[in-house]
Amino acid sequence: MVTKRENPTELVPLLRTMWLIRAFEEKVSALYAMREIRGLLHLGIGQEAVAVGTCSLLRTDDYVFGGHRSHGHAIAKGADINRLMAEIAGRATGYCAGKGGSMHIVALDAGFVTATGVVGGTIPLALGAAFAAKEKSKGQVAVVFFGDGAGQAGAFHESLNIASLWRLPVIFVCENNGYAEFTPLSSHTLIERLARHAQTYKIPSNTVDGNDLLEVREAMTKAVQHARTGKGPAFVECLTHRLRGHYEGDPAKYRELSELAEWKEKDPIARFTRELKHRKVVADKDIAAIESEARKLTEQAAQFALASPWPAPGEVASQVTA
Amino acid sequence: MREIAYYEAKFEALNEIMAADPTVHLINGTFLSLSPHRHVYQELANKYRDRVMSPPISELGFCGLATGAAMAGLRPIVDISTGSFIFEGWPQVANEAANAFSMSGGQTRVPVVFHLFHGLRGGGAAQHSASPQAMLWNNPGLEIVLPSSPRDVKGLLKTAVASDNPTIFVDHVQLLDVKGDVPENDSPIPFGLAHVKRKGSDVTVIATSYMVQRCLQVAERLASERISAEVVDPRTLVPFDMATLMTSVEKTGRVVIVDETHQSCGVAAEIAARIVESGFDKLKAPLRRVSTLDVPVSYSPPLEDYIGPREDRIIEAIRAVLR
Amino acid sequence: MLPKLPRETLLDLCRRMFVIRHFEESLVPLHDKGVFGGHYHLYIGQEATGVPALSCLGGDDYLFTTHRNHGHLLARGADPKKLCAEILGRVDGYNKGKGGSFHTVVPSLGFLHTSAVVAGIIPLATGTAYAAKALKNGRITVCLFGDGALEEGAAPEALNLASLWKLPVLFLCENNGKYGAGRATSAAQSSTMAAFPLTDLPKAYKVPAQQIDGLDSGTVHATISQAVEKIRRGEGPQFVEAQTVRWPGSETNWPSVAQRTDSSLAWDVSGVPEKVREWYRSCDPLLIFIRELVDAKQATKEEIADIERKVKAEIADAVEFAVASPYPKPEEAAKEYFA
Amino acid sequence: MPEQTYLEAIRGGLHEEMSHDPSVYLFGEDVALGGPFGVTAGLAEAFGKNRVVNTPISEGTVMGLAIGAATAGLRPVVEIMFIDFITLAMDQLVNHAAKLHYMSGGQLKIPLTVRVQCGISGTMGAHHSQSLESWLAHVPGLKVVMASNPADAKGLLKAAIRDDNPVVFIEHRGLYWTRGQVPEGEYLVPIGKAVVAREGEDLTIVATAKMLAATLEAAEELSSNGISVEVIDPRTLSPLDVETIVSSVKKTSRLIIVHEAVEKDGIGAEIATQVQQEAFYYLDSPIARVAAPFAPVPASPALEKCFVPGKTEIIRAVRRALNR
Repeated sequence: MVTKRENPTELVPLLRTMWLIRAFEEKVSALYAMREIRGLLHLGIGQEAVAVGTCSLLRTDDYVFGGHRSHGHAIAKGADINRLMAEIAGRATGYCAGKGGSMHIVALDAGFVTATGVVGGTIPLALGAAFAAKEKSKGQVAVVFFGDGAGQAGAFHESLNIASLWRLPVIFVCENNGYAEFTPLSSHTLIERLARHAQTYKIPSNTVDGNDLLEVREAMTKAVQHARTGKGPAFVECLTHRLRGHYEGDPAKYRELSELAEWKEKDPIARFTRELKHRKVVADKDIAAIESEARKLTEQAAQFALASPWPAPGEVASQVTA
Repeated sequence: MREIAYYEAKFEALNEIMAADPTVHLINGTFLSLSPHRHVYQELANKYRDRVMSPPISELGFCGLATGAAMAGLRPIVDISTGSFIFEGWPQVANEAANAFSMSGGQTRVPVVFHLFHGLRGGGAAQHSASPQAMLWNNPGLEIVLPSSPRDVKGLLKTAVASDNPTIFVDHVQLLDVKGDVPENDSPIPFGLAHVKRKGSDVTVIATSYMVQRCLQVAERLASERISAEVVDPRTLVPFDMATLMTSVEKTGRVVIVDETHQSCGVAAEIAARIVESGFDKLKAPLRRVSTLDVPVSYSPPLEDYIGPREDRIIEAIRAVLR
Repeated sequence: MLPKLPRETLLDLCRRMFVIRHFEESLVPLHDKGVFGGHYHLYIGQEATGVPALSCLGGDDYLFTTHRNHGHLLARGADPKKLCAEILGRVDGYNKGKGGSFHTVVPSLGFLHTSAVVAGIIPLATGTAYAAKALKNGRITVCLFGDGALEEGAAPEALNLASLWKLPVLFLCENNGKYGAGRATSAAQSSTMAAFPLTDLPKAYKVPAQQIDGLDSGTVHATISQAVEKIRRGEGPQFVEAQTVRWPGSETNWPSVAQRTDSSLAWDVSGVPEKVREWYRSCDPLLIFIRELVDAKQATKEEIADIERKVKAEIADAVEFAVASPYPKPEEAAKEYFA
Repeated sequence: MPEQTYLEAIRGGLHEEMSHDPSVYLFGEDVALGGPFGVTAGLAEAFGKNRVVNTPISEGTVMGLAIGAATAGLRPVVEIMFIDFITLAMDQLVNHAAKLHYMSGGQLKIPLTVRVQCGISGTMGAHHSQSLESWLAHVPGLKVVMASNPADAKGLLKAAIRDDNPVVFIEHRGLYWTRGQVPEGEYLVPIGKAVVAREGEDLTIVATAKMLAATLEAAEELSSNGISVEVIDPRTLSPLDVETIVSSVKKTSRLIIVHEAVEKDGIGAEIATQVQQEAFYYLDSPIARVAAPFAPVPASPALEKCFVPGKTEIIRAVRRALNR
């Protein structure tokens, strides 16, 4: 789609961030395969356009909340990838000193408040940050990313209701990747579009192609403006797909290969690259440079992480209470 | 005797239960977490398509659904899977299922089984490693079962499904590959019967769930130092078999309790308090407990290893009570 | 309008409405005198919903209700003696004093569990419906709750499951907030619910839903009997929101009776205290029903007064029975927590 | 020092903290209307409905909202009403509030106070009468306090609000209308400190919340029979001030723990276990617990009355421990 009114020079950094997320997660995956990283990992490869399309419109002091699949959200919000990688690897230099791990990223310096291992768990939290933002009157907004699986959780509904009643500056970003863990959405609800719930609670909503960065940006621009100008919450549903299993090591037998191939065709990075090339904003050599730069940075992040010390056992009982 | 793995014994039980009783329905999950043995469950799901349900991520909704179904004549087994998620369904488990029989003056029976995996599983961090059984023990109306061997999981699961009460079936991922003797056609194991897993004379080690396996290894090691540890597994917290425990305590006079719930108000605290209350005169030394430290479960591998009831902490506690 | 039912049935509905009204009005002085303590919630003002609605059910069907349950139990034919004894915590109560006003359970009438946690029963009701479907026993479940219950996450979770699995359950939401204290009338349901009308919630899940006047017994009966029929045919869940106007006696912290009901009020409310007069004149479902019976020549005023007299005597007996019933033995407190 | 009810002392504490710190906000069902017992009456008028916020009946989400607001710089106080309803907020409280500080490696702070009222008063049955403090004391990352008198109610509440951690402030509904001296103005009771409520020589009793009064009555009666009982109110259940209890037991050699929650895995189990470990060789008799039976709370007043331990049960336990 060539009709988007975006300034070409602003577009290149977006491609860079998408590549940084992709390279980062592929590195995480490789380290996991080598048993350098343990635990339960959920990768968002294939969903980068949602993270980048949203976070590129936010200020550092806006609050972002994620879920269990949130490496990309944190990077897009500006988290330091060295500390992020170290955290996922459980090292002392990680953002959370090894206490949080992949599912519990916190990067306060970047305004990434917290992620959660409980599906839908951060949706109410984002409401609270939005409430505080409203009271502080500095035009901050809160954004919460969650998957389609969270749409069937009670907390999601309670949150939509309260956000609407209190006109909180919160943007609900539903990454509808079609699968709640191992189950297609259609087995979990008769509703095809989760934005339907926003209508019930009188929240303006939009469903977009989540693999089209510019379409995501366009919808988010409106949503962020709506929230920032005190008009209350907004809801954006992004239709996307994770190209990996639910977790690293998931054989994903529930998914047809043809479905996967179809989505690979819609890879958000490839699509955006084609778009930029079409607009003659970048040439092949620029693209190659962006990718290799991303790989270099993530390689360094991996080295930093693996060279970092483990947390000392004595740290285990620290920071239980402030 | 026949030796099989824990997960195989569990599936034998589920298979036999499903075949024997058409009112048993399985709701949610896989009963095997993300382990490589998940395919076993698929066979069951294929065999009983109408009785194996896969609900949305609505713990509150499906814990309640199963409770209601139990009130109306089914015997559902709900897989909450990761124990931490029981907190989402908590109102239905703790407020509704647990109280219904008593509040109705004994009229409404709730034969539902809530199955969950507890404990340190390797990288589960703070939101996938809960051991909620201690909190549930403070909640009258729930039976609580903690198997530790292939034979126990099979026998106890059958009793849990047959029970007319809501039962919390607390499992541990680390047990799935443990092998043990399971006789063909073995009978269900009644609740409220502790089991002496290893005979000994110097010290009584009371252990639950996966910690039974760890304590058996520790006991083996200590045997070479001529320390004879008796390992006793209560198997069910509700009902609780105090008599078997006290027989062992009377013999040894020294007690270590090893359990994976957090220390404060944990399972070990209650067992300790009871022994101190009713068997104080038999104790030759202060009783010791080895529990998970009172911190949220850490992600980083060395931190996670550190907070659990490690082998060295168990050994140290045993030496302390023997001094 | 009256339900299209034979005269005997209409008179029976009338009797049941009287039972609820006089039973509950008798509870208030008992509580005021300290004969029983604790919170309790009355159904007065909603009789024209519960009585005709529950008359559409079969004897085997399941019902779930909440803290506001007396009316449902009595509409279904519960014994006022045993219900009153339960509310008073006596050994002859339905639950032997263990449940009380909040948790009265009568399995023989289909009430398996009554919860005082708002919305606690909604998932449970989907559960009995699930069981009935699995066992193919033809039973349906009716889940009775107030408008506030829809604010809890359990409600949408359960609506989704019921819809997804086509469970035989009727969600009957009794919205007693219409024109009530602190409730807006048009812009929104209330300061605590953004969804408006409330039926948007079930509709989102593709659960057929309708809003009806809960003061109109004929509409209630027609709507519920159709809904029940569809559910029995296997069409899955149905949702009905019945709107009533809140009884003024419930607007204080503890219920209070400014006016004891008498069937004569159907034609003359001049003796009713002014501040509550309007409610008795135009919103009292029992009085509306009586007027309709007489206007339709289904009963004379005298026949109605006769029914009321018998009911009053029955309730007086019930209260006497309950007050005379002993408390349970203390040691029972630690028993029966397991089957 | 003015005399106030427990309820007024809580309201006073809230009022002072809201005046003292503009980031203190109150959330809960009907809090702007005063709540079911009038604890928050007048606060909305004093501080506006922006800071005294009525919420829908959505305990889980309201708890999460407050946690989120705490991460973003507010100091919220959430009222969950009956502690029984905390079941509806368990996920947010246990999986989030208690863990965010730790999981984030100390980056996040959750200065949150959760107000709940517990206990048996007025035949409300099994959904409105429980004492669930040991659930919460079992969760690392939560602090749990319970006040037994008006002065402590005020002092502990103010300390809870100023604490940078999630603190569950458990009120006993049965104490709401009891009276006592309450210091005016800046009065803080430190979290984590027990208090010796009565000194004695022969035996130590640890009692919480409403059980303290019953225990003091029992102690008074026993003293006329020549039995001298030391009574300790832990005030904070997590972190528990076990030192104060242990040093008392080292003096008296005997310990009884009294609480209204069911005995199994209650706070009494934890105290007993810690004390036997620290003071085993000082103990002259088994540690005993006096607590509610292992059953849901019955509704009937007759059953309810015998469900709660009282003076008689306490005296019986003391006599058994002393063999006299």
